[in-house]
Amino acid sequence: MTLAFDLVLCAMIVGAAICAAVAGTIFAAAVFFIVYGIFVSLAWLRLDAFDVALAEAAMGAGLTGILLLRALGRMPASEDRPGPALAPALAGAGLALALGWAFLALPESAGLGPVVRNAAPGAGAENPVTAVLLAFRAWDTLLETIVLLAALLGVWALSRDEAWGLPPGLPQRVRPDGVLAGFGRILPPIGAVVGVYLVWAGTSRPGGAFQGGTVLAAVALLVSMAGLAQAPRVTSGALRLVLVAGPLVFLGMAFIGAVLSLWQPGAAFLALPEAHAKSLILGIELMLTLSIAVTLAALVAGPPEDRA
Amino acid sequence: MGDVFSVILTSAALLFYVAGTVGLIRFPDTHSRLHALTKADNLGLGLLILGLMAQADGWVTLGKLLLTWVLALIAAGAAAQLVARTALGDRR
Amino acid sequence: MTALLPLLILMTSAVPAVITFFLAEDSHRLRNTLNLAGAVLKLALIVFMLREVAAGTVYETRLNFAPGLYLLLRADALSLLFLTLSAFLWLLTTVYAIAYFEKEHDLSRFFGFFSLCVAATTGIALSGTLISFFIFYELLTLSTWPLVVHKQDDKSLAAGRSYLSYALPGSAVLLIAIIWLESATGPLEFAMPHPLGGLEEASLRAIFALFILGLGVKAALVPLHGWLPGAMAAPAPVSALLHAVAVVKAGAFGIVRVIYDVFGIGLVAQLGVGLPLAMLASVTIIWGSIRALQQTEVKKRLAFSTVSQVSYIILGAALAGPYAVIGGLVHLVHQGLMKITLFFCAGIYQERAGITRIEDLGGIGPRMPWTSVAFSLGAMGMIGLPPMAGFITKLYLGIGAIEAGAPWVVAVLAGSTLLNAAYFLPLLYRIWFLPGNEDLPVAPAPGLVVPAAVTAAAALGAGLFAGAAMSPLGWATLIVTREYMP
Amino acid sequence: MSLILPLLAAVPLLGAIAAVLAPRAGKGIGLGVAIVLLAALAVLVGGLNTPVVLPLGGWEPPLGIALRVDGLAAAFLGLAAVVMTGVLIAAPYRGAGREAAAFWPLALLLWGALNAIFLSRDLFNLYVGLELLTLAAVALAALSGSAGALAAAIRYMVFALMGSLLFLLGVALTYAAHGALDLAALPGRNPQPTDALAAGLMTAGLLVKTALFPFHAWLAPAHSGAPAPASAMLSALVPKASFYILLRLWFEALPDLGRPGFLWLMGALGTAAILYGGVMALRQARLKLVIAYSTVAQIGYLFLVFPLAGGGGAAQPWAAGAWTGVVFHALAHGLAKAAMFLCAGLWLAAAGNDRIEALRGAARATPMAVFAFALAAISLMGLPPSGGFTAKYLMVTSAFAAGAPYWALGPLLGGLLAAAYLYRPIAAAFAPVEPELRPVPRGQQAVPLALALGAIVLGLASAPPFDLLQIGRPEAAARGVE
Amino acid sequence: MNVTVLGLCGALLVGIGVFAFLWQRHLLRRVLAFNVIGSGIFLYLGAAGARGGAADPVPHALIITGIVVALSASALAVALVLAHLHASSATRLPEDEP
Repeated sequence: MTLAFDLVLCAMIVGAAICAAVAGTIFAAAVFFIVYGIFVSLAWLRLDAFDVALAEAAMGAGLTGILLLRALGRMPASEDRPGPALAPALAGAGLALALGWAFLALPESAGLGPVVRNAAPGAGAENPVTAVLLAFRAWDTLLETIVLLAALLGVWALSRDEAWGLPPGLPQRVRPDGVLAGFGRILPPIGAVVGVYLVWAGTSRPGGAFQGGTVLAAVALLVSMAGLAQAPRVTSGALRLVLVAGPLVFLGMAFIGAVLSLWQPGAAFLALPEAHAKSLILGIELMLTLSIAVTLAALVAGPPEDRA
Repeated sequence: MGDVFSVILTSAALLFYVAGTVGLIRFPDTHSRLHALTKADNLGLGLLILGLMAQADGWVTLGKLLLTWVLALIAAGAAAQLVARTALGDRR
Repeated sequence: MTALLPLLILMTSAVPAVITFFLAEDSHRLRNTLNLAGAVLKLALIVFMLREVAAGTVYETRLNFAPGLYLLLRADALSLLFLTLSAFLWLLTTVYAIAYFEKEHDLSRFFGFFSLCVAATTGIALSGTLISFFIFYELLTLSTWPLVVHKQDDKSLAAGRSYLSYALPGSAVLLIAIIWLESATGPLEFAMPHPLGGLEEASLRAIFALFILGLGVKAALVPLHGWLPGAMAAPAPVSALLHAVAVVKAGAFGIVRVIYDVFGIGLVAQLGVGLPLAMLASVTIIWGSIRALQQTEVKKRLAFSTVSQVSYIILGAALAGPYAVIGGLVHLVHQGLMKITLFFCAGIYQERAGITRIEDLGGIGPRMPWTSVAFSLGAMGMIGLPPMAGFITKLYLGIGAIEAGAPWVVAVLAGSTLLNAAYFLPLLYRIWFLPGNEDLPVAPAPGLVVPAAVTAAAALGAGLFAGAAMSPLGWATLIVTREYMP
Repeated sequence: MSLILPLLAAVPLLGAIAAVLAPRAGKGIGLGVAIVLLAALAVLVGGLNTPVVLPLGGWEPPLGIALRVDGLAAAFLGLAAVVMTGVLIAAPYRGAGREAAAFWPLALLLWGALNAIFLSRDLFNLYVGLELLTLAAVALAALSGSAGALAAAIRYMVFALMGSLLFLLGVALTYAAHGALDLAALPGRNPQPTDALAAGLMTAGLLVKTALFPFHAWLAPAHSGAPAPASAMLSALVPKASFYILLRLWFEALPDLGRPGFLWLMGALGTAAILYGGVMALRQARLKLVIAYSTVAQIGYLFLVFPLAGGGGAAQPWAAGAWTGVVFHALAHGLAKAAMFLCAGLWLAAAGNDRIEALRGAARATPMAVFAFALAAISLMGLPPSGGFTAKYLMVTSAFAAGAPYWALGPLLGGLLAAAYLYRPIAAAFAPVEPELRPVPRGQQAVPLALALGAIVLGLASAPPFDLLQIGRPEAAARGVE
Repeated sequence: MNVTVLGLCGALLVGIGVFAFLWQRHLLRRVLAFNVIGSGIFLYLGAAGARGGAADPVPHALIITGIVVALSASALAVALVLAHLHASSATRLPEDEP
């Protein structure tokens, strides 16, 4: 019975992907992409990967979808004839066949599942995924937050010199008592609660800094779109401090570990002391969430633009 | 007993979703399509959640299901308003 | 101590070079004293070394780069021959250049590259392995290019371009030859002759041909000599030192090293490559002389005469008889002394009397007696009249040719002597016997005339006192008896 | 020693964060980071005789990620440190305007990404490092904001995205097959049929990021469109990082997977890149495009390591020479190329445009910069006494020793082509016309001169780097090339 | 068995994405295709990790990191496309102009 569901789900995913790829207008492609993202997060549920499902729905379908739609709004409807189709088709088909064969030729599972599962409690987080993210492969996660920061710096550098100094994104003109303003007042409190809950739950149940951060970013975007609050200027110290707070705390903790390792054998770079690993991980996660939320919101809002 | 209740409600929800989709395809202009979507689908969602409540294994899950429905309702209402206003041509 | 001397000699010209680069443009005095001191110190060290090497001590410096790639500086008899010549003439040319330039611009750059070029020549003379030779050979190309284009006018830039377009491919070919040979036999040191059994004859011939092609560019063998006449656009001291002594001799010196220290006479004879090389050298001798005849400018004629004269050395080396080799080696020095005298005088004529073309040489003799005497001595030496040094070379080459069983070489020598006379005597005739316009103002320049006179005297001395042990001929005989005919 | 690796990994990132917080103090922070890292590297190289491994967070691989420094890593870290220090000193950005507020943090992020890649032993960590490197590089390429730079940056982004996806696909396959991502753990696993596909995908991705010949279209416009200090970083360091990963992949993780056909293809593409880059550089009118196409050519040299020392041949005596020769080439090219782009930047600022004709008479206006450019050119041409020559010598010797002299064709022809296309700017600089360049202070000219001298010194004193590179070298054939 | 279906679906998505990435000329569509390939790869990796019954958390962590990296790359790409559009009013690479 579940096989039938999976087959239907896969058919829907592939169908949505094909429509997104070859849709007539770009708007249709973007909409199909969001639908495709939702289906993929359903697929993650089928694979019992709840954290990934959250991330895919929030970032894969949500934020990326908004990015595409926002960019679409600024683009002229240009007729676009794609290039020659033969070579890409061969490349795509070849790669798909090769990967399909490889999937069937893979040996039986050789994953690190069991190893992680019994080492996770010691690392300060029952949820193995959070344990991997914030303890075993903490260096990956740290670099990843730096990647977010790099992308934001790149986006801000793309603004025009005259617009430098203004708040990120396009200034919004909203009817003060309109529906969007009302919507903007109702949703944020709930969103904030859900976001923080996600982060807190992350240590034991599915959730975590990135998923919570994304929800909070959505809240921030909604508030600024509804014109309720003016985003801080790009050059404001406070905004920049919040942006770098997460990576700074994470890197600072890591570095303190390295310095301690000089005389304490247990400590090491990026290592969290055993005793209060759980609270440290939670602390780092909260700071990370704050930075991730603001960075993602600024990323989606785009570079600062003047009235044009 | 709960299962039968769930089956009835989810099939009813399905009916409403189909109605909403037919409305979306058949209706001529944006506004009427909006009607079909927001009303039929949200009702369908409500029935679906009622059906699932029977399966819920505790107050917390029940609460989450209700929260989902409430949020969906608010979002759908606001979105429909905005799309309608944009379709009318004046700024929102 | 024995390990440091070669490096010290190298440093005596490299260190002034580096310092001169950073000297301010107008600090003439400091710059001149620095360069002269370097030259004098170098000459003193070499004279000291001459006695030691004659007595048999060996000087060696080894600098390790990477396993298989190390720099070896080794002072043996042959390297000292070339070293003495270049040190002696560098001192004189520095004096000449100081007087020649006086207050021109970019002198720090000039003297910096000038000393760097002599450092490269020293390195070539002292190198003990093929790779060390190649490194300094390349450094010579790089340090001579800025000198050729020193005047920065279009003519010298074009000359620089053609020089590089010959030299760089040549060095690439040379690198291939070196690495192809060393891939079979491992790093080769000139001192320890390697049995080149690793490669079969066909590839050994190919390697020899590549060596001659690579070194022939600088030795101005016929098809590869195109850059030399053009390089005359450089200022006189540059063309005097570089194209009469350093660059051209580096090529000939390299060929001598390849024949005697890399392949060995036996293998060269066995491969049968000696004869074609001798023929190529002969063709160059004749062709160079003919082309010199056709020239109307003094410096161009001297350039083509260099092309033919250098091939005497290669001819001597290729003939492989003891006399021929002595003739070839000693010509390395004689040709240097004579040709530099001629270039000095040509420079004086051009600088002081504005004469570049052969026609307006008329009557310059009485008005510039010292320069013209030196010029005549040099010219007679070139023709090979006794008692000048040139005569000894031709004598030894003739005997060597007969001894090596190649009588046609004597015909070549006779023919080239006639051609030399044909293109030098008209000059002498114009200088001494034709009336020139007297009113041309001629500014006396002791700084220029003295070096020319000294080199002319040296050329004469090398001829007169050839018999002495410390004369170029004596030293060449020492090289041959000690190293090549045990 | 356990503090050096964290310093190398974390300090550039901390510097970048500080530069975001205090944009006006960008240059000060940059120089501070440079001093700390140069000191750390001096201590590291001084005390390095066996590879140093640091499991991050105390978790041993395959669970955790490990940082490791061996000879190769130390050499590339040194190159990155020297080039970045030069670039940060030479960068003219002041105040908190758009460009200045972006340049300093992005440059330090690029440095942090490079250090992360050179230190990391984990494939997925290499992917994240590569992505950080690409984002910083693309942002720097688009910094000037001109139409050309933006078009070049978007093309660079398109190629880079495809490259990183292919690499990610390879990493995913490797993990799926072996359940391990650590470079040291992979050789121990029994080979799977999917390894060839995984390695092929990873290599394809890295080739796109290294801009090897068929995938080079993005490099020249991006590197010439970027501002001079940025193009110095882009050309000298960024392609080296993906090549470094290729070295790690093919000489440590999957040493015996290299079949002769693949190795031959790499060598052929490398030689084609040398010839194509050289010819294209000959035909450019703008100096920065000449230097950018020279990068396309010089990258071709690096891929000769595969036929000469790759696959089964790794145990041959000449493999050590070829492998070290290629690394020497990467180091010498890095220093020389950074010096060249900085010189080009000086002349562009002084003359207003970077056409080669605008250089006429530069020898008189900016003698030190012309001298630096000439020294860098000597190293690129592979003439003694430069590092380029040592590299060319080692590569050509290995080619002949391996009985495959046709691989020597690339470096030799490449040297001549380099002489041809680098002669034009130098000859123009020596042209007799009065320079219309605005005078450039000597202080600014000192940085490219120092970098170019570094390339020359690499040739003169090549014994210590040679020994450094043998530390922890896979199949370290101690004997040199006999 | 259903894990295999999802794995093959991931492979198919990568194929579709690559086809669209190379075929489309409009830069926004190529960014979209990039995201399709990314999610395809992640689905493939996730399915491969789930083959042995108990879900292996390491791929899940890798995928979350991958999604964040893909998002930041897409954000920069979209901003670049808009800046390119503003500078030279083109939605394609210069060499793709008709």
